[in-house]
Amino acid sequence: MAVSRIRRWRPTTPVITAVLLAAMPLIFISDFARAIQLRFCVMLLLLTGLNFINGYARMSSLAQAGFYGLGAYTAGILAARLDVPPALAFVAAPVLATVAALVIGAASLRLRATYFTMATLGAGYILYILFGRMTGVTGGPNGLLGIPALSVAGIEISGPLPMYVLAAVLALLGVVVAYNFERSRAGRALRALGASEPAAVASGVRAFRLRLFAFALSGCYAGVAGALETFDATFVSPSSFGFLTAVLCVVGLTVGGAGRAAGPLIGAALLTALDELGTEYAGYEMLIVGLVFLVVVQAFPGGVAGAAGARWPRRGARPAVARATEGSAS
Amino acid sequence: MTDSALSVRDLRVAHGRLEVVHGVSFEARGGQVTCLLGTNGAGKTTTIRGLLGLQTPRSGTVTVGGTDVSRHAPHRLARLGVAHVPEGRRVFANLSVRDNLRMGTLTRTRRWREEPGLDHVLHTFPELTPKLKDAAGVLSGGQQQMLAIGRALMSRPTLLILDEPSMGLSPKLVSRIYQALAGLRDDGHTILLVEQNARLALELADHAYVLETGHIAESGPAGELIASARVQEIYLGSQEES
Amino acid sequence: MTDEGLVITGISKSFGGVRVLRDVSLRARPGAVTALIGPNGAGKTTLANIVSGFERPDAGRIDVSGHDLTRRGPDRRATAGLARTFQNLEIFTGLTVIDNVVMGAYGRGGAGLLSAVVGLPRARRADRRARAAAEELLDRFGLTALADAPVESLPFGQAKLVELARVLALEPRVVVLDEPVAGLPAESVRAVGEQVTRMAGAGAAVLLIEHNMRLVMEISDHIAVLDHGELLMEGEPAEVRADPRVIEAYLGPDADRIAPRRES
Amino acid sequence: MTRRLRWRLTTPIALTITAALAAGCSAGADAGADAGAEDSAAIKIGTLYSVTGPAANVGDKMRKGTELAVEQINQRGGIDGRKIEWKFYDPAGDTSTAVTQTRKLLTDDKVDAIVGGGSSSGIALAMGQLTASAKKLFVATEGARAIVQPETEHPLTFKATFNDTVVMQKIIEFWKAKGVTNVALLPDTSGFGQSALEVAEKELPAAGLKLAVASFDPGTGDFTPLLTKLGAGKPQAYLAWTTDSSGVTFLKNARTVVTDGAALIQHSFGFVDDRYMKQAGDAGVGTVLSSPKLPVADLLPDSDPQKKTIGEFAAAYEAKYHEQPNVYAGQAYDALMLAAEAIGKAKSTDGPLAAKALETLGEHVGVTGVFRYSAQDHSGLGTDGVEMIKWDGERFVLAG
Amino acid sequence: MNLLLQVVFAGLSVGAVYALVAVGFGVVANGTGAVNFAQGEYVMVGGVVAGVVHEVWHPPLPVSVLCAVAAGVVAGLVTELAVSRFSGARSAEIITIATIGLAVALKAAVLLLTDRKTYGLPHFLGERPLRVGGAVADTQTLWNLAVVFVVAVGLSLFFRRTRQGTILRAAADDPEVVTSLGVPFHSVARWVFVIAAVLGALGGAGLAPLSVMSYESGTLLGLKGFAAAMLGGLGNLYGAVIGGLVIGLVEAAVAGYGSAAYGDAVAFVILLIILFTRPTGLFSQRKVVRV
Repeated sequence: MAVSRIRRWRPTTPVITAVLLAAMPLIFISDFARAIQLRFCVMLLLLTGLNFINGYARMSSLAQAGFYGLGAYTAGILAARLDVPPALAFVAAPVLATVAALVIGAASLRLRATYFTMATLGAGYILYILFGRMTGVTGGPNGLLGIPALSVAGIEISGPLPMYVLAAVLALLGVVVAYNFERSRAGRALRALGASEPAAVASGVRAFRLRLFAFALSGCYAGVAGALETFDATFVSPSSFGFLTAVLCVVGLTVGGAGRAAGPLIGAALLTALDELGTEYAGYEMLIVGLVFLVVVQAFPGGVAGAAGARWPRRGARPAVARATEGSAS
Repeated sequence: MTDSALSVRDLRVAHGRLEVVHGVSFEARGGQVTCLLGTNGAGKTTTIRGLLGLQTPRSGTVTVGGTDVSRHAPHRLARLGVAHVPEGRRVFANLSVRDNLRMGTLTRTRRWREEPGLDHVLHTFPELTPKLKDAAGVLSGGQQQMLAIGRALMSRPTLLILDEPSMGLSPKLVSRIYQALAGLRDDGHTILLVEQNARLALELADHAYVLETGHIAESGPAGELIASARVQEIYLGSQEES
Repeated sequence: MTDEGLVITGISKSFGGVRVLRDVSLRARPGAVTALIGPNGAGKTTLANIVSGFERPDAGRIDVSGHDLTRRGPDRRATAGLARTFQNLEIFTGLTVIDNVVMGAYGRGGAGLLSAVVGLPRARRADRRARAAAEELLDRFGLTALADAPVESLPFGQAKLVELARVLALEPRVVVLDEPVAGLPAESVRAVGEQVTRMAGAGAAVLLIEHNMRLVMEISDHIAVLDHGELLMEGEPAEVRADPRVIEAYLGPDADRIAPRRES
Repeated sequence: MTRRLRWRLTTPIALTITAALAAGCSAGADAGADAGAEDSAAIKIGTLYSVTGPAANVGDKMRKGTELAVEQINQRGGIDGRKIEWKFYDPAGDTSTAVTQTRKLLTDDKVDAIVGGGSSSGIALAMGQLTASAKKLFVATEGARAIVQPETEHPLTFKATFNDTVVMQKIIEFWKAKGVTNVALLPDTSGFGQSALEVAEKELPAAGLKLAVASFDPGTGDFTPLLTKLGAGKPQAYLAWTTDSSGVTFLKNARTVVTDGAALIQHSFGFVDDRYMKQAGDAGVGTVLSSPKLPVADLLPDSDPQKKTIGEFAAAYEAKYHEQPNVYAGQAYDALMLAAEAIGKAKSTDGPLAAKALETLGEHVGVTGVFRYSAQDHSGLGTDGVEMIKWDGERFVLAG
Repeated sequence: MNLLLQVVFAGLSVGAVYALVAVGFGVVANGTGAVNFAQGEYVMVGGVVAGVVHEVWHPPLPVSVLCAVAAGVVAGLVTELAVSRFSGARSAEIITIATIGLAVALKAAVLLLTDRKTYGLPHFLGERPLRVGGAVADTQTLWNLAVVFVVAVGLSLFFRRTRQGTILRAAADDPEVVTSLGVPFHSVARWVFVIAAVLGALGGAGLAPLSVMSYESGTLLGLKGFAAAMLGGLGNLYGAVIGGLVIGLVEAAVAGYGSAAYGDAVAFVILLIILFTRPTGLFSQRKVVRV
């Protein structure tokens, strides 16, 4: 019996993200608030990307800061040094970060969990060292200057509001893609792989290829985040892409809730808040980060999202019959 | 001496959220061999792990020699004299046979050089004597089983729990192990034997329980159970032979 | 169509110098339940792992429906129509019951990665079809009401059924079931038995590894007995049940090998 | 799980996010509101120093120097009667954090000028872009020339530190006087060291000096292979260029590896720090450093214009912090004093006006040197402010 | 020749500290299965504590070193409480991740307590270096190598000959059986973390005369020490020592013959090569197979 039901609005992660991203600049309107909101978007992209590999695939990567930096430098070097049109440089950033993730992943994803983590740490650190040492290319430790404003089809995107809008659109797009992916055949397979590798493989999942795909996605997201950061600050310096950033990404995602759609959202919000509240007392900030993380990983392995007990409701609990008819009708 | 050395009341154990032992009760009397029979997957090993605290039970009471140990960590049971010979033997492969045996004395002495009971164990399992310096990992399956039992004996246990000592051994070795167990029985050890090898176990035991899918399906004196229709059915799927 | 089913030829396997399987040959015909029994440690699970590709044999070959799969990984074997369950429950925690079943059909293909990420209609349609099929299976197993429950919230018996439904979602030609009723209450055993019979009825070759003899005797068409890594015998259920070698392997060697109890 | 329950659980998650973000965004808003409520006549000056992270020891001294200057000005009654309201943030050595914090200073705290560039040249460079587009005066305390050069592109940015070029010229003068023609340079891989390397590669050959270079990572635990390798060229001077504590290791290793007793062991102004020198122990004795006059102020002739300023600064600093000031504290003190003087002279907090005032200030006698800014020179310091000094085991003395 | 010899001395000097860190990683990995991200911070704690004690109270040098060791003991106990006892965590994965939090917190705590100052120590055996074939060997290097040697032999004896050592080796094989033989997991964890932290602290005290220490000094040392541990085979005592020395030597060789500017990358490149080609390490003798 096909009882017609009113579709109830469900607070899926993309919906909440969209509302947040739209509401924030309306409520907090200063330019500085906008800068923080942009940083939130960057963090959201970083963590949403990391969630593919650290969350759904349950392989902890410490390379996210490296890919983030690679994206930032790719965009910066192409635009500032090689006179590539900024929009093209922006697009090249995620492409190169994805390629790097594919290469690093191809070599390291055959390792078991802890060794994979250490391999990504090593790869990320080497990238970080290259950013600081290849002075001729990257500008070295003092950073890369002279990055032009982003412009698309002759329209310049610069200044707090336009940059924020771009960041918000990209972040929302990232969340939507992640949401689609999570519910898709491949996303389901990735989560299944994280839950039981033997059963997933016995169902036909190509474990290595799927993990590689997840890792490449994490690199791609980090690349977008890096390009945003570059064109926002019009400056790139290696200091933002070191071990600490890599650790903070993992901390944020874990505390937010790895493997849960809401995890990156909560994690990015917490990191942004922490960043802001800790401006005058970075020492205390790190102490708090360390202790909170210590407690959360042990007491609430699912992070804040897990402690609240539920992921966002993914599908309505409509009667299966209704769906079955709908399915066969199409 | 027929007081209860171990008493388990309504034990429930789960793997994650999945309950596999659904309220099992039994007891092992002092000086006797009690046997817990069941096919693979019946929940025998989970029951043992639950009562030892290696896996936290959902509910139930476990008493050892009158002490309630339901919430005790495994090391505290060891200190009460409960020795466990785990399924699959699990000797310390990288330790020498002698060190493996010494590991059994942790609850008895703090002095490492002392090896009280070593002679007794080597008397029970003379096969181990020439191997004392070898790494346990290079022993044969039967020797490893002897070592695992020997390690447990080193603690002079008040209760010896053996989990499938016959598993994966050739018939000859199985009877060798069971001969040794018969010796321990005759020496007055209190033994809880977990087995799927019904005939041997029932021959050795005084009292037996049959575990089927997480429940005690039947219990009684060992001599009676061997002829029980239930046992035949479980093992051979037949009823007519009973 | 001359489907050969599952053909196991001359499999041997050693771990660290210990022979676990010695020249085992066995055949599971389509449309029939072939049971593999034997005491603990006989090598049954190792054989299941070799058949499904999780372990490589030292010698021998595995054919499914006439194709040599010996060199293929487990994921490729699933694509070739070989499905299995695991002795210890292996379900996808964090996924709903229906998603667990949908996962089973993964090896049959579906929308590509990119179309899924972008959310193309093609991917949505393929997804809906998979769900519809899964719903039918859930219906068959009486799990419809639980479709959207997280699978880890199910009791053991029902979780086992989910695992079985997942295997069926692949529409496999060969099914390897490793102790599907271990730990299940009697009612569930019956339900599983019915489903296994149905699988075979639908034309699949079923290799059933099981300790529950009542079930084995009831639903098997053919039984093979493994002991110490070697095929002890094979035949019809009645033959196997009457064979003294089997009785010894199961109930243990003659009791008189133990020293008699000293009177105390 | 029922839908009802899910809803109930969704709410706290949403609340967490909202609360966190609101806290983040409003922290700035609050500060702005407070400031508005306060004395609107106050002059707001913002500062970034990295008091955590790799340059923490440098940043800490800078913070104290600037803090002291603010306190002194306010005690004197402020600038034209307007008190300074000081905003301080710690970017912990991270440039993107610094960029956010600079924006906060400019748009939220609405500061009139920024003093101090995060204790790292890289950060100061990034900040300069932001202050320029906000049309605010920026007085940096970091070393890299690119912060202010070319001046035409940085009309509102000034530097209260020596240019590497100036310091290098002084060192070259010193070498020439000593008859040194062959030198080895060991810059670290930070921005500080690499800027110096760039200058040295240009200036030294031009001055007819032979140069060998070996860069090293901050934190290097052993310099002996580097020194041995450089030693093959028989340099007459080994000059390390770092602020990192591994400079101590350099001194210790140099004393053992460098067999030529006459060879000079040198550090740049980045290493003028009693604590470091004492940690080097005997190996530090005799080390030649290029430095502002601060450490040797009491040895200067009374005619020296800076002697009085430095003496007063050092006394006030010691009274407040119970430790010796170092050159970083001095630079940071000068930077704030300069900004204050410019604003006072311009009688306006307007960026271009204040910058104009600085350029036409004439001479400002500071702790670091005598500043003579002009439209063509936003570094303001010449070689007359640099002294070659020597550690004698107890204190710094003039190196003859 | 001169340079070669000097490279060798420098490599051994730094390598000795890596070796101590690497051994610490191995001890923890054997006892708990976890990778201890706080390992480098123990070096920092040891160095800073010895330096602070020396600077504030000027006691005889051995007292400062003993204080560092005591700080190591405390750090080890704190680690066990923080990453395992407090939650009852036994899974290697959770302990590994928890140590990241601990490392961050330890570093921040030292930053706040020392007000980010740097601390050094005088050479233990006098400042006068030894000259060998035109190259210079620091006496502190000799001390550190001696410490590594004594630690390796001492630990080896401890593991082979003592009751507690055998328990730890047994726990590396099968921790659960060890608990059912009467030794709780937290006792094993406490021992391994205390040993690891004391090794780190000894390394820190030994390093302080060579290069001054601050709250920042530990992290990179820890990561390089992990590379050394992997090179020798994680959990292999002598492998760790050799791995540490090799990484020190390669770093010194890169500094001496190439560019020191890429010195920090050396350990990570080696780490990646090892992980991708031979994750069990160079010197892993195959563990005895359990049948």
